[in-house]
Parts: sequence; C-alpha cells; structure tokens
Amino acid sequence: MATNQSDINVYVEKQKRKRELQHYYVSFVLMILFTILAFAAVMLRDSINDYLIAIFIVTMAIVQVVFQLYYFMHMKDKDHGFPSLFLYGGAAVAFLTVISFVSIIWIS
Amino acid sequence: MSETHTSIEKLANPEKATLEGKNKFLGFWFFLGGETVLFGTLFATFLALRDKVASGPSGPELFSITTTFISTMILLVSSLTSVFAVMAMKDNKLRQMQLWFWVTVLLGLCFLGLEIYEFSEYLSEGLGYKTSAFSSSFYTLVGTHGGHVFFGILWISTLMIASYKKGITTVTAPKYYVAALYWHFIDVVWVFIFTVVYLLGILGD
Amino acid sequence: MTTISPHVHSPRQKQGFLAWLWMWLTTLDHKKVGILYLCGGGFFFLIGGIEAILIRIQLAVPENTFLVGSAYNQVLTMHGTTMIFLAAMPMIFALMNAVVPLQIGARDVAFPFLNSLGFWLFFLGGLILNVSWFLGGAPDGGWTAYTPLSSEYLGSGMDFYILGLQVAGAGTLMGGINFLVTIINMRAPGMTFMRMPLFTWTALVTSALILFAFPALTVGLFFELFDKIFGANFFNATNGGNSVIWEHIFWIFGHPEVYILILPAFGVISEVIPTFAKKRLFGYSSMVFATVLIGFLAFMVWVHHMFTVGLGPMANSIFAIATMAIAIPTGMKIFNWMFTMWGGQIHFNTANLFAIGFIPTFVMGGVTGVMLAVPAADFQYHDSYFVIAHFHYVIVGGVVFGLLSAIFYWWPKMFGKFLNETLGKFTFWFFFFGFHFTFFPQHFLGLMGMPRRYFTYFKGEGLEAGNLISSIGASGMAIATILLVINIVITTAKGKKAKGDAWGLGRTLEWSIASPAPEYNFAQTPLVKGIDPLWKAKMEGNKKLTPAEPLGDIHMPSPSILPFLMSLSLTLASFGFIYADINGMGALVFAGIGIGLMFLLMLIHSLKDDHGFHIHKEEIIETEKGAE
Amino acid sequence: MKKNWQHVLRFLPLITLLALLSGCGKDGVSALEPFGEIAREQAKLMIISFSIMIIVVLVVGIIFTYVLVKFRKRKGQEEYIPRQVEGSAVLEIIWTVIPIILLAILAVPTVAKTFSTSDTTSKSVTKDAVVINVTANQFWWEFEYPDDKVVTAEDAVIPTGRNVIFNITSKDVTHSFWVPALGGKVDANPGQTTKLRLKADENGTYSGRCAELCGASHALMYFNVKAVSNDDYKAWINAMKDGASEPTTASAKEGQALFKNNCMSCHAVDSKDAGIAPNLENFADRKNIAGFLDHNKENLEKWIWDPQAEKPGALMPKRGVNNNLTKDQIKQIADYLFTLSVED
Ligand code: HEA
Ligand code: HEA
Ligand code: HEC
Ligand code: CUA
Ligand SMILES: [Cu+2]
Repeated sequence: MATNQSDINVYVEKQKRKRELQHYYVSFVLMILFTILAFAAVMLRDSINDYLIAIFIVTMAIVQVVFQLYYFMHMKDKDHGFPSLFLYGGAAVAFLTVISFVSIIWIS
Repeated sequence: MSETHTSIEKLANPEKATLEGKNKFLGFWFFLGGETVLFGTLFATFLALRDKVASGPSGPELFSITTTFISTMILLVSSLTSVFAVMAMKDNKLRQMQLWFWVTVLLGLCFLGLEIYEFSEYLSEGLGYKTSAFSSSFYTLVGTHGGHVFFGILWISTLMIASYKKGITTVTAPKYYVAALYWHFIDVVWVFIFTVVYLLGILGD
Repeated sequence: MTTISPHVHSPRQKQGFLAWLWMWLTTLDHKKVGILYLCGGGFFFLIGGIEAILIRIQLAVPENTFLVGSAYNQVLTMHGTTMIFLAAMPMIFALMNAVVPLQIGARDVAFPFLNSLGFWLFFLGGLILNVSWFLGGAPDGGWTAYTPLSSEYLGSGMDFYILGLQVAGAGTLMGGINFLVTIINMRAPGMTFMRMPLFTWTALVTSALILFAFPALTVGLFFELFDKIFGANFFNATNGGNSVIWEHIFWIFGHPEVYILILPAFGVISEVIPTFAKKRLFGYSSMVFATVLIGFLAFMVWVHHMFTVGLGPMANSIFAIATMAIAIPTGMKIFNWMFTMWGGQIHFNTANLFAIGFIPTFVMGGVTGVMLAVPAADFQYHDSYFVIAHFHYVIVGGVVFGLLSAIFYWWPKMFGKFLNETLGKFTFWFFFFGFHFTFFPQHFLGLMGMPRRYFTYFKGEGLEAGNLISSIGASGMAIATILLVINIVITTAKGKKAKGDAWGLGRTLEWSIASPAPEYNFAQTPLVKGIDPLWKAKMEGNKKLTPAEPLGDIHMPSPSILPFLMSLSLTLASFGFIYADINGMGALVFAGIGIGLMFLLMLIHSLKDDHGFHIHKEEIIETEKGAE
Repeated sequence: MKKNWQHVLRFLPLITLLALLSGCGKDGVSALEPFGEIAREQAKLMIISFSIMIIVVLVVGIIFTYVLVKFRKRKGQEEYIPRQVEGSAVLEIIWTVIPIILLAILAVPTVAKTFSTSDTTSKSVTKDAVVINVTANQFWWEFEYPDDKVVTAEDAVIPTGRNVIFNITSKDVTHSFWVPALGGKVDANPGQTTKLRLKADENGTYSGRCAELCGASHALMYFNVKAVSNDDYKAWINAMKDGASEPTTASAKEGQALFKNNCMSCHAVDSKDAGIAPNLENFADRKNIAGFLDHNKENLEKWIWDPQAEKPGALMPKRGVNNNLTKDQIKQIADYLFTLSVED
C-alpha cells in the first residue's frame, strides 16, 4: 500500500513517466501521420488500384488502433493480460461477424 | 472507507491502488470487450447493406472528405488531451487534470457539432433515416458512435464538476482513469468508421 | 441469524413487512441477491411451465381448438422466451451468486451495486414481457423473432419482446462482467486458477460468453425496434434490407446462449458427482480445458441453425464440421464424470440422482445435436419436432436437471435447512420419467414430418399416439414441479437444520463456513493450499482451514435503493418505446423521461460516495461462536 | 414398390421404434419413407449418423450402468474413503481420439452429400430439369412454370423421374418449403431466391408444408406436390395453357358472374396471371381447399363464408359473414369453382 512505498520508487516512477510522455508524443504524431496517409491514399484513387488503396487504408487503421490501444490505453503494460485477452476476444467475435456478413450473408 | 482521503502523492497508479479500483479497471476493460462486439455487429450490418441505397442517394454522393478529416483530427487530438489529463492525475495535479479533461470535452463537443451539421446536410439532400437500408445502417452505426461521444462528454463533465469538491483520491482516480479509457475507445471506433464508412465508401464509388 | 451490526437491517419480525420489503429491495449482499434470483427465476419457471402445459394440452389430440392461431403462437413464444431468459438464466445467476464468492473465498462480488442492478433489470424486464398478456397480446413471433414477420407483420406483442429482452439483457451483461471480475480479482490467497472448483470455472467461461454474445443481441433488437417504430429498413427487402441479417445476429448470440446455459450445469455436475462419490474429480485439468474449448467453439458454429436458409454447401459444410468438433470436449466431460464415480462410493440422494440422471439424458440430447449438425440431413430435421426433442433433451435433461441437482445440493448452504429427501426422490422420479415420456416420442414425430410451431395436426397422419404420450408425460413433470414447491414450503416451515459442512462430504470452501453463510462470508479469508481445500483439511484431521489474515473488522457496502429505481426508470423508458409503436410518437416522451431519470440516478450514484460500514471484530467472534 | 422395401428394411431400427409408437404414418409424409432421390440420400445420412450415435450411446450406457451398480454405496461402508485418483492420461487420450475418429467417419459423407444434394446448377441435374418458381405468401403457395408461362397455386404438378428445380422466394415474410417424402426443406426469403432440387420416384401426391413460423396460420400452410408421368405432365401443361372449361349449369353460370364481381380483383382463373391470391384456374383439380381442407363443396362454402374461421389470419376478406354475399350466392360460386378443371 501507499505508505510503505519508498521515495526511490517515486523517483523511478517519475523517470518512467517522462519516457511515457515521449511515447505519447511519438504515437500521436504517428497516428496523425497514418490518418493523413490514409486520406491522401483515397485522394489518389484515380491513379492507383482501388484494392491496393483499400488494403493500405485498412492497414493504416489497424496500425493506428494498435498505437491507441498499446500506448494511449496502456495495453503494453504488464498488468494488462486480462484486458488484452478480453479485448482480443471481443475483436475476434467482431471480426468473425464482419467476415461472415461480407461473405456468406448473400445467397444466390 | 478509511482510504477515501488517502493522499495519492506517493502512488504510482492511484487508479489501481485499492481493490475497488482494480475491479473497476478490469470490469471496464471487459465492458470495452463487449462494446467491441457491439460495434462489430453494427459494422458488419453496415457493410452488408452499404450499397442497398434503394431510390435514395448513396454515401459517396454525399460524403465530404474534408469534414471527415476535420472530425478525425479533432477526435485524435482529444485522445491526446485525455492522455495528458490522466498523466496529470497520476502526478496528483488536480488543476492540470481538470484543464485537460475540459479541453477533451470541448473537442468532443466540436466533433459532435460537426456530426450534427453533417447529418442535417445529408437529410436536406434526401438521405432520411427511412430512405434505404443503407441510410438506416449508416445513421445507426455513425449515430451510435455519436451517442457514445455524447455520453462520454456527459460523463467526463460530471466527473470534472465533482472533482472540484472531491479532488484526486484512490476513490476518484479509477473513475477518471476509466473515463479516459472510454474516450480512447471512442477514438478507436472512429478510426474504423472513417476508414470503413467514409474512405472505403468513397473508394468503392 | 443474530443481528450482527446496527447497520444491518433487522429481520422482519422486528420492523414489519415494509422493513422486510425494503431490505430485499435494497440489498447488495450477493447471497441475498442470489435468493432474489432464485425466487425470480423460479417464479418464471412456473409460468413457463404452465405455458408448456398449455402447449401440450393443445397438441394432445389432433385438430384441437383449445389454442388456435396467434393465441398458440403467443403461448409458444412466451414459453421459449420465458424459459430461456427468465427462468434458466436467472437460476444460473442465482447459483453463481450463492456459490461463486464462497467457493473462491471472497467476502463479496466485485460490484455489489451492479449485481443488484442486474437482478432488478432482469426482473423488471421479465415483467415487461409478461404484462403484454394484458396489454394487447403477448409476442407471437417465436423466441427467435425472425424478421420481417416480427418487425413488420405482427402486432405490438413483439415490442414487449424487444424491450423486455433489452432490459433483461442489460442486466445479464452486468452480471457477466461482475462475475468475470469477481473470479479474476477476488480469489483468496492460494486459490490459483488451476485450484478453482469447476463450478467457478464454468461460471467464468459462461460470463465471458455472456460478455461477447449479448451485445450482438442488443444490436439486433435495436435494429428490430428501429424497423418497427422508426421505419428503418434493416430487414425490409423492398428498400434493400435483408432479413437474413437478423438470423445471423440472432444466432451469433443464440448459439453461445445455449452454452451459457449448459456450462454452469456442467459445473454443478462436476461438484455434485465428486462430493457424493467421495472422490476427487477425475481429470480436473482436462475438464478445465474442455470448458474453455467449448466456450471458444461456441462462437464458431452459429450457422448450424441456418442450414436451410440457402447459404450454400460451402458455408454449411464448414459450420457442420465446426459443430461436430464440440462433441469432443463434451465427451471428455461425460467420461470424466463416469470415471469420477468409478472406484468411488456413490450416494444416491436427490441431488446426486439428478446429477447422475443428467449423464445419459444429456448424451442422448448431445448425439441428436451431432445428427442435426449434418446439413443435408438437417434439411429434413430442421424446424421439425426432431429439433424440439434435441434441445429439450439438452436443456431440460441437461440444464434443468443440473439446476435441480444444484438446488438440492446447495439449498442447505443458502437457507440453512435441508429439503426433504423423500419428497425430493419422488420429484426426481416423476421428473425423470415424465421428461422421457414427453420428449422421446418427439424425435419420431419430427421424422414423420411434424413441423414445430404448429398449433395443430390432422387425424390420420400417424401423429396422434406420439403427441398423446408426450402430453401425458408433461403432466409427470408438472407433478414433480408441484412436489418440489410443496417440499420447499414444508421445509421452510420446519426443515432439518444444516451444519456448515451440510452433507458431511464437502470438498470446497463454501462448506467450511456456517450454513447459511454469515453476512461477511469468511471471518478470516482462508489460505488455499490445493484443489478441494476443505476435503484436504479434513483428511489431514483439521477442523478449520488455515486463515490467511488475522481476525479484524470487515468492511461492507451499505444497501441502496438506486438499482431498483434505475431499473424502474428503464422500464418506464421501455413503455415509452412500446407505446410509441402502438399509439404514436408522442409516447416517446416517456422514453425520454425514463432515460433522463436513469441518467439522473446514475449521476446521484456517481456523486454520492458510499462509505459502507464495518462489522466489528467482536461481533464476528460472537457470530462465529453461535455458528458451530 | 419392391425397391422401396429395401430401403424400409435399412431403416429397421428406426422403423421398429416408430411402429411401436404409432403404427405406420400416412403414405408420402414421412422423412423416413423417402419417395425421391434427395430424400433417399438424406435418409442414408440419417442412418449413418444414427448408427454412430447408437454406438456412442451404448458405450456410455454400458460404462454408466456398470459404474452405478458396482460402486454404489453399500451398507456398513460409511467410513470407507475411496482413493483420490487425479486422472489418467491414457484413458483421457482414448476418449478424445475415438470420438475424433467417429466424427471423421461422419464428416466425409456429410460434406459429400451436402454438396451433392444442394447441387442445382451443374449440367447433369439441369439437363432435363423442370423449373418451377415458387412464391410463398401468408399462407399459400404459388407455382409458376416459367418455361410454359403457366401459373397455379396450392398444388404443384411435377413429372415423375425428372429433376425439378424450385426457385423459391417470398412475397412477405420468411417461409420454408418442405416436402418430407421428397427431400429436405429450403427457406423462402423475401427479396431473395433460393434453390432446391427434388425428384420423385413414383407417381403420387406428396404432402408439403411450410416449416418456418410465418404468422397465425403457419400450421395450415400446406400444399401438395403431384407427381405424374412425363406425358401426363405435358398434357397438364397444355391443358393449363388452354384454360379451364366454361360452366354449363345455370347455377354455375350465376356463380361465374358473382365471381367476376366479387373475387376477380384478387383471384385469376386464367393461368397466365400471378396474383395477390391463389390462381383458381384448376381449382376443381386440387386435393385440398386452401391447402388443407377436404376438397368438397361444403368446405368451400364455409371457406368463402368466413375464411378466417377456417384459417386464422388468412388474407381473404369475409365475403359471406359480412353480408356481401348470401348463402345461396356462395353456393352458386362454389358450383362455379367446381367446374374449374383442366383435367378430364
Ligand atoms: C443447453 C442447450 C444446448 C446444448 C448443450 C446443445 C448442444 C448441441 N447442439 Fe443444440 N440446440 C439448442 C440447445 C442446445 N444444443 C437449442 C435451444 C436449439 C434450437 C433453437 C431453436 O431453433 O429454437 C438447438 C438446435 C441445434 C441445431 C439446429 C437444428 C435446426 O434448427 O435445424 C443444431 C445443428 O447442428 C444443434 C447441434 C448441437 C450440437 C452438435 C451440440 C453439442 O454441443 C452436443 C455435444 C454433446 C455430445 C455429442 C454428447 C456427449 C459426447 C460424447 C459421449 C462423446 C462421443 C460423441 C460423439 C462421437 C458424437 N443444436
Ligand atoms: C430452458 C428452456 C426450456 C424448458 C425448461 C422447457 C420445458 C418444457 N418445454 Fe419447451 N421450449 C423451449 C425451451 C424450454 N422448454 C424453447 C426455447 C422452445 C422453442 C420456442 C419457439 O419455437 O419459439 C420450446 C418449445 C416447446 C415445444 C414446441 C412447441 C412448438 O414448436 O409448437 C414444446 C412442445 O411440447 C415444449 C414443451 C415443453 C415442456 C413440456 C417442458 C417441461 O419440461 C416443462 C416442465 C415444467 C412444468 C410442467 C412446470 C409446471 C408448473 C406448474 C404445474 C405450476 C404449479 C403452480 C404453482 C405451484 C403455483 N416446448
Ligand atoms: C383481397 C383479396 C381476395 C378476394 C377479394 C377474394 N379472395 Fe379468395 N383468397 C385470397 C387469398 C389471399 C387466399 C389465400 C388464403 C390462404 O390460403 O391463406 C384466398 C384463397 C381462396 C381459395 C382457396 C384457394 C385454393 O386454391 O385452395 C378460394 C377457393 C377462394 N379464395 C375463393 C374466393 C372467392 C370465391 C372469392 C369471392 C367471393 C374470393 N376468394 C375473394 C384473397 C382474396
Ligand atoms: Cu409459411 Cu409458415
Ligand atoms: Cu446451436
């Protein structure tokens, strides 16, 4: 508990936080970048194959979301085992739903 | 509870200092797992119905890529400001936390205003909720996200108003923390919305 | 029970009926919430059972005119919906509340407030559904509510279905999250995952299934609601909608739902059989593995309910194989149970009779499930009585047997008194034979071409005998149920008192404390050193478990009326939506008011700090002395 | 018939139980007595899976009984503590692997038959096939023969021994098209078309029914499939094209006039028209009225007098009970409708 935490720990924490801040800035800049790239890719739809662009922007979205989850939402931290498990669980079910809705829902 | 007024000065993670806090933290993440399925279902339905425009206009005919871009930027920045708020909270800096959360709320309001403007545009161009299967699924998906933004704004605002009285304690810290998580999650969903609904929509045109 | 703290609301004799009512309305104690769930679920089980009897009366003879057309469909829909959502699920939550915290050595659940809220949402959701009988007719689109029939062609009954389930479903979701966190965060020291009793394991996996399955239902119900009252086009083919979407969404939820029901029953069997064979569970790790695997596979098989929709042989084949795969982990369980009894010493009391009866009955239901998983053959079985037979074998012969076993097994722990064994054995035999007489013939009715959801059949089709036997059999289950009710009434008045280790054979932590458990559960959190800690301690000659902490004051949450009020405001909102469909958009005002009230109550809850109260050391020592 | 007996023999285990229960079912209804290729293939699958399941149930049953008898608590053993066995890797592997093998055995024919019975497009099945467009309505069936521009309702006529491809859709809600004796069902989804192939081995009338809950009279949404020889089938098509015979008696002529005024807004008597109500061109040839009532004048009069009394929720207005038509007039209409035949 709080009381038996030594000042050393606090110092280490402070340092960690500083590093964290840097992570935030980097992630944020990257996220903005991915967004701009995605929008830019769509602007180029007349000159590049649509499928390529689609794959590209979906990848951008996923990468961006990974940053959001792992850095902003701290899924990278070590006490996030269960949160990750259940988020991935939800994502798996969602993915299955999406996949089936775009493939098998239509019948001849 | 005696911990109520415990100073959090020396705590690395005040939001997880008590069992209640740990429970709230974990429970909220699980809730987000459920929300993922909820949005997954909405996305799936939208994808299945997105070109069933009946006699109404299609998405790409209406979408304005600049509006979407601005909305996206607003929401991304608000995600960063809520990160700052949580950092301030961990440093036990009440004023700073309040400031960043209020900025977050403000950005959220801008986003919401833009969305309302956008929807009213579409309405005036003949895309009513009842127009087609596309319109129903579009408004429901994007609207559900908007509803989440709205709820997030209400939630963070009340927390902030209360924070003037309650400060940052092991009781309140988990609340601030999960509210910020919620806000990030809203952003995550939006990333998929602008990608799947708007960008892929325009692309598929 | 003695009064242990000034904060505890005293027993009813002292303050009259209102105080007693207030206590139940505001309680956050998981053991009391468990009792509430049991009463609520039991109540709806009787209603669902009466509806089943009405169905069987109508079908007893050909061309009967007792319940015709929509009237039959209402009874049928309400039977299925009530039994699944309002009887079986709440009873499962009753057990989880009563048992899980005790089994893991916890003082409470993670979110006592949400726990109570979950109960009231379920209960009021159930009432919303059932008042439809008096407000223009019950839902009549089947428990699967296929569109566009339910969204466009039927009357207001389906509004009650949609909103009732929406409200009850929200409660269920909260319950699920609550138990996930409870089990993950609140285990006593030493209670590692691989030392958890199997019932707790199944509660964990079931809660995870709830978490991932219910949101899909929520969305689906919203679609149907929006189609109905706002004129959306999700399922309206003329404007581009697609009714198959509903079928997918419903079954993406619906299939996991049936495993949500059966897994806790598996858990019960895994507790009862070892206890009354005096042997530890055979193959504990593979049981855990099987449970998790079933939970995982539950999300990959939903299309087996849609083989005849026309999705094509490819989709059908993939989902057929995935479905069959579930037989493997389930089979592991069956054999593990039998080998738990092998070499043991089997006590035939009522709880164990139901657990033992479960095995062959469930296997029969399971193997017809695998037969249904063969798509080309399912083209013949689908929507026939063969399916009805299959799922009543797994649901009644599985879930209900499991629940009845659990009720007899944990009753002493919940109420401090035994149920009467003689009456109990009559209940078992009536139920067992009644059950098989009812549902065994239905396999053949299905093969002979009798479709389900038919309110009648004609003379000379060869369906008379099977149906008559089936209807007579149902009365056996009715007699059994009535005997159970009598049993409860009699033993509540004057039943045999139970010790802490009521059966003398207890293996898990819940049997190490008094029956019923004191408000704080464990005076001292126990230190767990292995599987079946109580059994271990007893074998080592210890009367008590090693505590993990010194005796001290125990903190408790204070009761709250907010969960009840919140549920009430959502009920109000629901009626706003229902009457928006019936009487026009004006009624939406009530929806707005209800939701506004809900927000207000949430605000109050969030602003008001609950400091709870403490039960002091001295009181605890006093209580523990009284408990023996 | 002989060939069928062989199949019936193969179903002996099921049939014995069935006979025990109820004697034999009506001909041409049961999935257990297939009268067509598809139903036969499906019944074979049922037998394969049923046999495997019998093995499973027997194995479980034997172990179960043995355990209960052998290890039950006996008097005077109160103190006995059984050995606390943790598990057994060998046993557990056995009961994991054997089910896998059994399921693998089942999976092969499952996949094969799922593809073969769903085949509606390959050359070999479409070559000589008759196409029928089926439209399901609350609560009746319409059959259109697109190659011949013929429309009928309630009873479909098909040629024995030829593949019939049904293109199935729905005008309103989801229904399901099922003729148990000929083969499994497929759903009729609004806005979509599903396909089903059936083939009858023998001439006869096979009962069909709706298998998806579709409203109040879901239970009365029967139809019939009449399998006739190929020549008779062609004759029937031509007769349908020629139209029904004209009424001759005075009463029927009256009826025809009344019908024109009161009923023609929905019902056609000319097989070219699909409509919002069953086409009645060959009404007199039907096996049932409205799919399920015995085909006689008395029932027809009752039907016209008050359709909902016979079939709850039926979408035909009450012409009689509401006094638009008198009982006598209805009799005349009935006389007229019973002249609507294309058979001789
Ligand atoms: C508690 C509920 C429950 C459970 C546990 C199950 C379990 C299973 N169910 Fe069932 N099912 C329902 C409830 C349940 N079902 C309901 C309610 C419906 C109808 C819904 C509606 O339409 O209204 C339904 C419908 C249903 C269908 C759709 C039928 C149709 O509508 O056409 C199918 C098809 O595949 C199916 C399959 C299975 C299978 C393969 C299992 C398996 O999990 C069974 C596994 C168990 C065993 C196989 C027995 C033990 C195993 C061994 C002894 C090992 C050896 C075995 C073999 C090698 C086979 N079920
Ligand atoms: C948990 C789930 C559950 C349970 C327990 C049951 C239990 C029973 N069910 Fe049902 N059933 C379903 C879930 C369940 N069912 C579902 C999902 C459907 C599909 C619905 C649909 O198609 O949409 C269905 C459909 C269904 C049908 C098919 C109807 C049709 O398709 O037309 C039939 C027919 O026989 C039936 C019968 C029974 C019977 C006889 C029982 C018996 O086991 C009931 C036994 C209980 C009793 C007999 C209680 C008796 C109570 C009393 C006598 C009261 C005494 C009163 C006091 C003391 C106050 N059920
Ligand atoms: C609003 C349209 C409508 C009108 C007008 C109408 N019917 Fe019908 N009729 C129907 C429908 C719809 C059905 C199918 C009912 C069902 O089976 O659910 C039907 C069924 C029938 C059937 C049974 C069909 C069969 O093939 O077995 C007969 C016979 C019939 N109608 C006769 C009449 C007569 C005679 C009149 C006039 C007095 C009439 N109908 C007027 C709509 C109509
Ligand atoms: Cu048409 Cu049931
Ligand atoms: Cu299933």
